[in-house]
Amino acid sequence: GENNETTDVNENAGNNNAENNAENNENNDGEEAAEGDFSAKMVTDTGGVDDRSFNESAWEGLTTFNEDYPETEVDYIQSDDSADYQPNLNQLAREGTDITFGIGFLMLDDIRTVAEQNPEQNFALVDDEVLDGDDEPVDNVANILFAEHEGSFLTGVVAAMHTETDHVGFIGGVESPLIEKFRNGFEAGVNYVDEDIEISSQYAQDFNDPNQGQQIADSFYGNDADIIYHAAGDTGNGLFTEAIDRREGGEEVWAIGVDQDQALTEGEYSDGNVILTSMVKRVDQAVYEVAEMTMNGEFPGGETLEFDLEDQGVGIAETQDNVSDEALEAVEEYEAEILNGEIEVPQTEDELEEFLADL
Amino acid sequence: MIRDFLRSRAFGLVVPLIAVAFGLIAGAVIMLLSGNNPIDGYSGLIGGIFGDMYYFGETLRAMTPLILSGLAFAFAFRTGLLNIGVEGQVIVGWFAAVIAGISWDAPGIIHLPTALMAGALAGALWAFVPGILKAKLHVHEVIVSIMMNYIALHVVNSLIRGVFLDTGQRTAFVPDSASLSSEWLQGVTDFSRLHWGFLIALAAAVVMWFLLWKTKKGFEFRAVGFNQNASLYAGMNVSGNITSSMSISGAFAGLAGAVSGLGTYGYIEIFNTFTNLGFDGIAVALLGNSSSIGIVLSAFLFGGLSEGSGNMQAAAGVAPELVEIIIALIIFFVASSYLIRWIYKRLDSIRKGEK
Amino acid sequence: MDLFLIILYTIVPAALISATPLLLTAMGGLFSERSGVVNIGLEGLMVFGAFSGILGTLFFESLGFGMLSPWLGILTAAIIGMIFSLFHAVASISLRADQIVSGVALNILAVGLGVYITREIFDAGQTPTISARLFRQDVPLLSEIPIIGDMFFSRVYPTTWVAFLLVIVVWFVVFKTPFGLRLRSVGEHPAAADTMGINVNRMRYIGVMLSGLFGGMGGAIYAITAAGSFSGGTITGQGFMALAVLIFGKWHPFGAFGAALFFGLAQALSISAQSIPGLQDVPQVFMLILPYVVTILALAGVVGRATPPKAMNTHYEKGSR
Amino acid sequence: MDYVIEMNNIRKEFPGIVANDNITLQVKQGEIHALLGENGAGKSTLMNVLFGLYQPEQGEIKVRGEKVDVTDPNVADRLGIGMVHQHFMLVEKFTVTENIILGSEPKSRGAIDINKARKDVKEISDRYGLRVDPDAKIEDISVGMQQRAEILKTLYRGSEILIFDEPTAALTPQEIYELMSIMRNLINEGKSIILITHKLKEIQEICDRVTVIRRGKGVGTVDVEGMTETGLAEMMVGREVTFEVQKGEAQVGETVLNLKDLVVEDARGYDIVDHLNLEVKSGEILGVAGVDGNGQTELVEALTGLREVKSGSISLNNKDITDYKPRKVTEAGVGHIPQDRHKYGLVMDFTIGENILLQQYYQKPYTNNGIMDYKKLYEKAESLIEEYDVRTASSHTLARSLSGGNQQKAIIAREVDRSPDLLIAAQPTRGLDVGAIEFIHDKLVEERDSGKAVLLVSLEMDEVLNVSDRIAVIYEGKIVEIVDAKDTDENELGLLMAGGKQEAGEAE
Ligand SMILES: Nc1ncnc2c1ncn2[C@@H]1O[C@H](COP(=O)(O)OP(=O)(O)OP(=O)(O)O)[C@@H](O)[C@H]1O
Ligand SMILES: Nc1ncnc2c1ncn2[C@@H]1O[C@H](COP(=O)(O)OP(=O)(O)OP(=O)(O)O)[C@@H](O)[C@H]1O
Ligand SMILES: [Mg+2]
Ligand SMILES: [Mg+2]
Repeated sequence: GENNETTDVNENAGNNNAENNAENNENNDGEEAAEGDFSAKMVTDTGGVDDRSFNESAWEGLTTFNEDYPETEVDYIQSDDSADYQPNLNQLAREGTDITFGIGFLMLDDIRTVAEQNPEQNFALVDDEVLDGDDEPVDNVANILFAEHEGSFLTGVVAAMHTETDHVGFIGGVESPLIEKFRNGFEAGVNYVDEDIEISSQYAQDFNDPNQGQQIADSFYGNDADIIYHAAGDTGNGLFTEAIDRREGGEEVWAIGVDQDQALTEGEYSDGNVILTSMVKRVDQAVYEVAEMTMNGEFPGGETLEFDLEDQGVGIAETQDNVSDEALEAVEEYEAEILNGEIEVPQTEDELEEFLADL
Repeated sequence: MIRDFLRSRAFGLVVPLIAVAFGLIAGAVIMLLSGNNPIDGYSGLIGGIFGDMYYFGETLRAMTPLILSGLAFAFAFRTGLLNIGVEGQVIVGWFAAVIAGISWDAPGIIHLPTALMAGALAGALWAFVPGILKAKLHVHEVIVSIMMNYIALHVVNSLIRGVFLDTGQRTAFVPDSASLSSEWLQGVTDFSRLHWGFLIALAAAVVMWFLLWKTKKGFEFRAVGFNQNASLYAGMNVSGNITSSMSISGAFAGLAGAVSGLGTYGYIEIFNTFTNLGFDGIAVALLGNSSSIGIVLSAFLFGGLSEGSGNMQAAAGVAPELVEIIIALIIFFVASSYLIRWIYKRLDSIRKGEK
Repeated sequence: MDLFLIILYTIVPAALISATPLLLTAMGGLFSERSGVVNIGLEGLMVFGAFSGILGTLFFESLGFGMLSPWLGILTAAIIGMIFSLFHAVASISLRADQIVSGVALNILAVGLGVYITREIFDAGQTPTISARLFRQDVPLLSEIPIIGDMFFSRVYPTTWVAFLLVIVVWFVVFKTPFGLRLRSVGEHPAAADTMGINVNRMRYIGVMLSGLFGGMGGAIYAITAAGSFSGGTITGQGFMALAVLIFGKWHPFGAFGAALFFGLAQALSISAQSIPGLQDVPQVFMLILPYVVTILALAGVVGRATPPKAMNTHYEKGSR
Repeated sequence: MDYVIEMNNIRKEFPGIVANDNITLQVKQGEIHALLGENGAGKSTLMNVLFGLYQPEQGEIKVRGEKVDVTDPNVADRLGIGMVHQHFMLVEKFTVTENIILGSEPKSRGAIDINKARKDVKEISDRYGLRVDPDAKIEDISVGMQQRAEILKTLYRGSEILIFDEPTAALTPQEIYELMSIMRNLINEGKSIILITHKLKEIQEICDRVTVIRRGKGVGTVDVEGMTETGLAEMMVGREVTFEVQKGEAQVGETVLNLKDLVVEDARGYDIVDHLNLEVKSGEILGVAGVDGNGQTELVEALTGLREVKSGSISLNNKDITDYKPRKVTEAGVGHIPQDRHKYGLVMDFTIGENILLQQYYQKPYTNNGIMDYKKLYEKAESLIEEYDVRTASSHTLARSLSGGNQQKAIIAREVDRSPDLLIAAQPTRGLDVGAIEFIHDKLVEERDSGKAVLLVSLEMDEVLNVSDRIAVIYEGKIVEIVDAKDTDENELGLLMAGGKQEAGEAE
C-alpha cells in the first residue's frame, strides 16, 4: 500500500542513479525478502519478449534487476494478440505481483481497467500515460515515457553530418503519434545541421513487412538518398537488407537503427556493418529503476517519468565504429544545447514546422 | 451393428472427442520431446481455462467472436461458397459498430442495436462484393475475398488514423449506451471481460441453424450450394441466392467484429496486422463440422486453449505456440475421421475374432 | 515518356522481387491442384519454408559454407517443405480428410511448430539474422540490352531468374511430359486415369509433395532475401496471395507468371508512388489498396471465369462415380 | 471348347449387397457375347472384376485357358483386355489423342512424342473405320465421337478382348448403326467382344450368344439365334413383358402449347431453333423426333424458361409465357422431366424427399410464412415414393445413392404429381432397363388419358413411334413434318430426320 501523491516528473526522474540506489538498498532488501519475495513481472505486447526491441529491452531490465537482487522474482507473460493484454495483466495482478509492467502503449486501456479493478496492486506502463475518466492520473499506475524525439534528433545530426548526397530518408511503421515523434525529431536534427538536406519519408503502414521496407529503401536509395533511419520494427529489416545489398554492390549507403543498438544483431556485410548508428531507448534502465523504486517503497504511482537525454533514457548507440569524430563532436554539442534548453526538439508536425521556420 | 454405430449421431460426437484426445496426446509428446513436463503443462492449461471464475469468464469472452466468425464461414460453406474473407468482414464490422457507437448519442435501447446492426451491415456489404462478382461474373470468390481482406485492413486503418483517432492508436470509447459490457457478467466472473455479446453469439448460432434448416430461404441456399443448375430448374433465383448467402455470411462476420468492438474493447485501434478472428473462424467452423452446436463447442475449445496457454506458459514454462500445434492436430484428426472409423472397425473385428 | 521509363526502372525490378516467392509458391499450388488436391495450405508451406530456409542458412553458415549457405538453405527448405507437405497429403489423400480442412490445419501447424521449434533452439521467438545473403546482381550480357536490360536484368536477385527458369520447366513438365499428362488426368478425371493403369493416389502424393517443395522454396526465398530471419510474423498472407496468383493465372504456369508479375507491379507502384510526380498527392491508402483493387477489377473484367481442375477437392475411391 | 474368357463362379459383394453371386461367363474366341440384365443386376460389376477394378471374393478367371489374377487394370491391359465403360472415362479437357495415349505415352527425349501419337491414332482409326479428329478436345466433340475415342483407347493398347458397357445408351440411331459395323470390323480382325446393352434389338442384330443375369445371379447362356425379343426379356425380368405401349385412341382437345416463329440461340450465338412453329393439344402425346443437335435441347430449355427466347412466342392455354422465368413457367402449368437428370433433375446431395418436393417446397403446406414444415414435406414425399414405386431405403436417403432408374422415377413422381397441363419429357428413359421403361411409358400415357398435353422429346426412334400420337420431326431447328404415329414407320422417320423432306423440297 504505497500511496504517492503526484510529484514533478523531472524531479523524480532525475533521481536515477541506478548504481547508487542498488547499493543503498542491499540492506533493505533482506527485510523485504523475509516478508516474502519482491516480485516484478511484465506483460509483453504482441512482439514477444525477444523482439529485439523494447519488449526484449524491458526484459533485460528485469533480468538485470534480478541479478542485482537475487531474492526477487521476475517473470514475463507473452501476449499473442491484443485481446490477451487484459487477461495477462490480470493474471499477474492476481498472483500478487508487486509491480506489473505493461510494455507498449497498446496496453494503455487494459492497464487502466485492470488497475482500477485491482487498486491494491502496482502497475507501470511503458510508452504512454494512463489517465482515468476525468483525465487524472491513476494512483496505482506509474507511467514511463521516453523522449524519442530527442534521441532521433541526435541520429538526425549524425545523418546530416554523414550524407554525401544531401538527401536522407525515414521509414515509419504504422503512422501514429508515437512514430511521429521519431520522424519529427529526426527531421529537426537533420535540418538543424543543414537546412538544405532533403528528407524523404514514408510509412509502410505495417510493422511486419520487410519486403515493403526493402522496396521503400530501394526507392529512397535509388533516388539518391544515402542514409535512411527507420522506426518500423520488422519492416526495418528490409531496410538493412537493401542497404547490405547496395553495400555489396559498392554503393556507399547507410542505415540507422532504432530502439536498441541494432548494429549488434543486424546490418553485417562482408566488409563491415551498414548500420551507421542507432537511436537507443533505454527501456531496460527505466524498468529497472521503477522496479527498484517500488521495492524500496517509493513506487511512483500516478506519476509520469519521462526518460530523456538528460537521464540517458534515450541517445545514440554505443557502437560508434562508423560514426566520424566530427559527427560525434556535433552530437555532443547539440546534446548539450538540448540539455540546457537552447534547443527545444519538436515532437509533433506543428512543432516541427515552427522549429524549421525558426532556423 | 458396427455399421449402424459408425453412422449414428453418437459416433459423430465420438470422433471429435477422440480427435481432441489424440491432439492432446500429441501435444504431450511434443512437450516431452522438448523437455517440458506435460502434466505441469496441462494442469497449467486447464487451470487457465477453469481455474477460477475469472479465467472461465475470459474463456467465454474469447470464444464469443470465434462463434460468430465460425458461423460466418460455416454459413457460406453450407451454401457452397468459400468465404476466406471473414477476416476483412470482421474488421469492417468492428469499425462500423464502433463508429456508430461514438458518432452519435441515443438511449441504449436504440443505440446499441443500431451499432450492432451497423457492424452486421458493414460485414454484409463487404461480403456482398465477392458474392455479386461470383453470381454475375463467375469470379472465384476465394481470390476476391482474400483481396477484400487487405482492402478492409488498409481502408479501416486509414480512416481511423485520418478521421477517428483519439489517443494513441485508437478511437474514443463507445459510450455506455452502445456498449455490450456488463457489470453483472463481469461481477460474477470476477472482473473478466465477459459481455452480452456472448449471448448474441449463442443466439446467432440458433439463428443460423434455424435459417438453414427451418426456412424456405435456407432450403434454397443449400440447394444452390449443391447444384446451381437444378436450383435454376426448380425456379430459384440462383445469383440472388449466392449474393444473399454471401452477405448473410458477412453479416455474421461483421457481428463478430461488432461484439469485439462494443464488448471486449469499447473502441477500434489501428491494426498492425490482421485480427486473426476471421482466419480462426475458418478453423472453428471446420472443426465444428459447420453445424451450430459444433461451432459453439469448437469455439469453446479454441477460446479455452488460447486463454489457457497464457497460464500454461506462466505456470509450466511451455511456449504458448504449443496450443496452436495441438489445435492443428485436432483439426487434422477430426478431418481424418476415416482413420478413427478404420481403427474402430479393426478393433471391433479383432474383438469378434477372439470370441 | 522519360518519366514513364524512370518509373518503370524503379518499379519493374521491385515487382520482380515481390513476384518471385509468390510465383514459386503458386507453381507448387499448381502441381497440387492440377492433381486434384486443393491447397489452401500454401501459406503454411511458405511459413515452414521460411523457417527451414533460415535455419538451413544459419546451419550451413556455421559450418563455414559462406556464400553458398543461402542456396543450401533454400535447398533445405525445399526438402523440408516436401516432407512437411506429407501432412496434407496423408490427411487429404489417404485419410480422406476434407482438403480445405486439412490445408487450414497445415497453416496453423506451420506457425505453431515453426515458432515452437525456434524457441526451443534459440530460446527466442525469432531466429538470429543470417549473415550470408543473396545479393542483387546484373545479369551478364542481358543487362546491357537498352531499356529492357535496365528494367529486367539489372540488380535482380539470382533467385528471381532461377524462379523464371523453373516456370518454364514446370510448364514443360506439366504440359509436355507423360508425367504431366498423368498428373492432369488425375486432377480432371481420376476414374479415367485409374482405368488407364495410373495410380491415382501416388500421382496426388507427388503433386502435393511438389507443392511442398516449391512452397518451401518460395517461403525460404522470401525469408532469405527480404527478412533475413524467421519469426511468426515473417509470412503473413503471402501464401494466400500465391493462391490468388494461381487462380488468377488459371492454373497455368504462364498465367501464374503474368499474375504474379501483375501483382508485383501493382504493389511496387503503390510503394513507389510517393516518389512519382502526379501520384505524390494521392492519399496513401489508395496506393495501398491499389494492388488488391486492380486484381479484383482484372478478374471481373478481363480475365473472367477460371475453371479449376474438375476433380479438385474430391477423394478418389476405386469404383466410385 | 476354347474360350478366350472364362469367369467361373464369381462372387462380388458390396457392403450390404451381393452384386455378383456365383456368376459364370464364358466367351468364345471371335464372338460378340451379350450380357443382359435389369438395372443393378450386376453386369457392370462383373465386367469391372474382369477388368481388374474390383477384386472378387470368390471364383476364378481364365484368359485363353490360363488362370489369371487380375489385380488392376494394368494386368488386364497386359492380358489384352480392354473396356469401354458405361460412363465415359474420358478427360474432357484433353484431346482425343491425349486421352488415347494416357498411361502409355510414346516418348522422345523425356517429352511426349505427340506427332508419333497422332500418327498412331490416325493409323488405327483408319484401319477400323473409326472416324475421329485426333486434335479435337473431348468437350467439343459429339457423344458418338467420344464413344469412338473410347474404343480407340482399347485398340491403341492392342486389346484382343473388348468389353462394351452400354455403349449405345447415349448414341443416335446413326451412331448406333456405325458402331455396329465397327464391331463387325473388330470381329473380322479376330477380336472378341462382350457387349452390355438394354436394347434387345441390338442383341438380336449383332450378338452370337447372350448371358443373362438377374439380381446378381446367372440365369443362363443361350444362342441368340432362335431367341425372340420377348423371350430374352422374360429371361431377364422373370416375367412377361409387353413391348407395345398399351393405349387407346387419343381424345384430342384444345391447343395447350402453341409455338410461333420461335428462335433460340445456342451457346455460340447460332440460331439453333430457327423460326419453329408447333402446337400440342390436350389429350395427345406429341413426339419430337430428330437427330441429336438439331435444337431439341435448346427448344426444351426455352420452353421451360432455362434459356432466353430470341424472337417468336410461346403460349400456354392461350396465355403468352414467352420469357417467363422457370418458376413462372412451372406455375403456369408445365411439368419438365429434364434430359440430364444429374445436372438439372436432382440435387444429388439433398435427400430424396427434398428432391421430390423441389418444385413445391415453397408452397403451403410445406412453407408457411417462410418457415418450412419438413414433417409435411416428408409425409408427402413418402406417399409419392410409395405411389411411384421409388426404391429407396427411406425418404431421408440422399438422391446420390439411388440407382438411375429410381432417380428417374422420383423426378417423374415430382413432375406428374403436380398434374401440369403440359408435361415435357426429354429423353425420359435413357439408360433404363425395360421394366423401368415400361413404367415410365405407362405414366406418360396415363397423363395423356387424363386430358393433359405431353411433349416427348427423344432420340430413340422406337420410343417416339411407340408412345406418341403424332410425331413432329425436327431438322436444323425447324419442324419439317408432322406425321401420325400410326401412319409412319422407321424408314420414313429416318429419312425425314436426315433432312429428307427439305432436300426433296429444294429439288422441286
Ligand atoms: N461401388 C459400389 N459400391 C457398392 N455397391 C455397388 C457398387 N457398384 C455396384 N454396386 C451394387 O452392385 C449392384 C450391381 O451394380 P452394377 O452396376 O453391376 O449393375 P448393372 O447391371 O451394371 O446395372 P445397369 O444396367 O444399371 O448398368 C448394384 O445394384 C449395387 O447395389
Ligand atoms: N459407390 C457406390 N456406393 C454405394 N452404392 C452404390 C455405389 N454405386 C452404385 N451404388 C448402388 O448401385 C445401385 C445401382 O447403381 P447403378 O449406378 O448401377 O444404377 P444405374 O441404373 O446403372 O444408374 P445409371 O443410370 O446412373 O447408370 C444403386 O442402388 C446404388 O445404391
Ligand atoms: Mg452398369
Ligand atoms: Mg446404368
